[in-house]
Amino acid sequence: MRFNKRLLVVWVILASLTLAYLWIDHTGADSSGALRSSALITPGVIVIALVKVRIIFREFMEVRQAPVLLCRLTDAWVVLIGVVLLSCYFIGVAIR
Amino acid sequence: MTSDLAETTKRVRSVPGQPDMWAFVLFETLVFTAYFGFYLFYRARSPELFLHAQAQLDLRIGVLNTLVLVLSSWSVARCVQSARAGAYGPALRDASLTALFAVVFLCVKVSEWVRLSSEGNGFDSNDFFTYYYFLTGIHFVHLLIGFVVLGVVVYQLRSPARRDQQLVETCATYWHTVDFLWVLIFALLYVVR
Amino acid sequence: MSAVITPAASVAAPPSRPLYRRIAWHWRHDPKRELWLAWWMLVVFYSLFWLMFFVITRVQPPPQPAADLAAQVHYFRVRHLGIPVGFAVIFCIGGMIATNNALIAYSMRRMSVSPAFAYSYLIMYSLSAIPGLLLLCIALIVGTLRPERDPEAISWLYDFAFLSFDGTMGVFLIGSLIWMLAILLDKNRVFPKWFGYLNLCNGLTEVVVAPCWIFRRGVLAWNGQIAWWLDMVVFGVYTGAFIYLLRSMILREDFGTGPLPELKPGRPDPKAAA
Amino acid sequence: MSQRRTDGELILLWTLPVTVVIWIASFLLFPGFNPPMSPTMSAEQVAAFYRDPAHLPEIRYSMIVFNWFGVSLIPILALIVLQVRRMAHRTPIFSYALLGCAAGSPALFLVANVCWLLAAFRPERSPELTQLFNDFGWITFTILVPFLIGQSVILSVAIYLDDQPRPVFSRWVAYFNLLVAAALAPAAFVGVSLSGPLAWDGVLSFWLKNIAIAVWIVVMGVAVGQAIYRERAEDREAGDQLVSA
Repeated sequence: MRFNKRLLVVWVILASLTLAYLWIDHTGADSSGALRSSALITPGVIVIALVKVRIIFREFMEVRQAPVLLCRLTDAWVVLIGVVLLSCYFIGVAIR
Repeated sequence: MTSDLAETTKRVRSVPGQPDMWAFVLFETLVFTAYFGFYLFYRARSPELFLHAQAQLDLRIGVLNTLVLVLSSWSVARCVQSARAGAYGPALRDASLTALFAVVFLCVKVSEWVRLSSEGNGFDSNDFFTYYYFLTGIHFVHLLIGFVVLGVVVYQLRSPARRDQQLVETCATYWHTVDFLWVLIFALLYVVR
Repeated sequence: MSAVITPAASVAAPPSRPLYRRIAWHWRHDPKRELWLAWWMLVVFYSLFWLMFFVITRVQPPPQPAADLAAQVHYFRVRHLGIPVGFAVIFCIGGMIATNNALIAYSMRRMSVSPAFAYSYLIMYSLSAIPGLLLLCIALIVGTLRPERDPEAISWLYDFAFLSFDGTMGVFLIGSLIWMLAILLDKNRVFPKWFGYLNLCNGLTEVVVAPCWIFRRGVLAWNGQIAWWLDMVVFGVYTGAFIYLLRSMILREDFGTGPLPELKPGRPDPKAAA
Repeated sequence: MSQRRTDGELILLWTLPVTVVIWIASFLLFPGFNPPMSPTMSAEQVAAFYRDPAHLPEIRYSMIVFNWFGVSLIPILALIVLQVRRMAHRTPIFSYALLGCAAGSPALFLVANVCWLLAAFRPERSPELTQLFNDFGWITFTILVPFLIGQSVILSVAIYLDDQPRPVFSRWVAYFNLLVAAALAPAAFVGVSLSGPLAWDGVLSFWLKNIAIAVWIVVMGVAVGQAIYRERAEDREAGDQLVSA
């Protein structure tokens, strides 16, 4: 059952990346526990989410074993999502 | 299950499921990217309002839901591999597990909606909650469609006369899309500052 | 079905030029002339539709739902000629909607699914023209009719027009799903499966547009970036795709009942198996 | 060609004269049609029109009758669709398109009908609102032409492409339908002005349009009747031959 083991490892990685958000959230709050806006956390959170998306693409959706074109395409999409999200955020910050 | 790693590397590299479903995945992802872009843009323009409203959300519920949905994705992935290896019994079991996790997700989601709206945070309360209900709601619709898709998987697996592996993989691809869209929605709604 | 009359077997190839002679040849001899006629009406309809709404009447992109009464009255005043003339053209050509729907219904009749799909689509989209298009036009024409009318009444017409247009969702949602289901079940390969899934994307935009009944400002209002602009992009992609795919369906049509033959490269029009 | 079932078609066909009589009677009863109300009436004049105790029952009863019988042309359109199906076409596209047109005009007419009835329901309402209902009703009534134009044009093309030795309809029916479509088109421009030939009481928008509809109903009633009787005669002949053989 080597396959299942690999999928299990994938799930554990995804779960720990999810749990990492709890830690980020903890460090993101100030001493009184109120939320603060942060130009550091937002890109970090987005990048972690995209890493998870790419893992889901590669492992769960079996893009790993798919033709190279699909690998490139999904990678391009991950980059595209990242660029769009970050630029929307920073443009919003800039023209605020 | 007899397939092993050596065998998979030798297998011809083929697109999982119908390539047509991948067109849907990529197109729908673009649409969601646009939703997210608008959200982040307006969020960056009035951070105080969004932060204040976001504090009403319980991050632990979001984390729980993400774990549950990733579990369901894992089940579907196992279901596909079992079906490929001809183990239709375990494949059916995994498909039912997927549906079970999805039901848990839906229940948690609905209870969160009920809690928030009873606290006075409705769809039109403020900009953050508009995006919150809109994004979780449209994702909810995708998940409901996902139940139909899982039904197709079960229907395919149950009779020896059907068992179309390509169709099973197509459906699984849809399910994983629902999963990774949630991963993005979760990060953007619950954790982004 | 209608009686099929085999065209004269000795039909020569169409003259390549001039253009009017080529058109005349197709009009007389092309076995697919009914389909081509419907397809060209589809193209003409969508071109005129775009021209009338965006250029002549300038009622799309839609105005602000949050505009005050004075701005709403002004909106009608500056369009007092564009709206009646532009929509008059829409009303003259509005019947073409029926041929569009007939062509799409025919595409479903060519599939290996029950005729119920074609009939459902035909009925739904014929119905949809009234709340989804014609009521908007009528309300806007009535709004421009008397600029001196009570601003409250003009405001009611303004809301009625744009909400009936954007907020008519069910027929398009279920209609898209019907077409999707027919394509996904079809074994005759009339449409590629990805277009079936694109129908789902289009149907989902009808879900997204629903909040226009709730919001007067923001991205989900009737002129919002998500509820209007993004949905319009999806609709544009969808419309472009089905116009192209209907064309290739007609090219591949063999008037049989089995799978549609694929187009052979270099031979754009496979001889109809008449 | 398999023989289709034709029982009852004659009954549907002969409902047409009844429909025509009822429509003409209601048309004459509605005080807004004779003469057509002027679009230049002020709000007070429109309100006075609906408040007039002599007008009120006429408006209500004529529009209630129209509400009952407004859709009764649809069976005739269905008969026309069935004749189009007999034509020598390769696809059912024309009959689908005609079916798609059939319900459009009655539905728009019902919108106008409801507006007029609403205006008459509470005539004491503010004159501004009564005028709004009246405008909405009149514009909708005048501009309901798109599906009528559509079905005339589709029918004429269908007849034109009916390549067989004995076509279902003769060629002149096609030209007649094109003519009717042209006569209906000006009514679409009703919003352009409140006076003159294009206004809703004008020569083009009211008289030409309504006369064209009336002539179309009579002529197409006769044409489809001839086609149905001819089809039945042919079916009988075919049946006799089958029996004697």
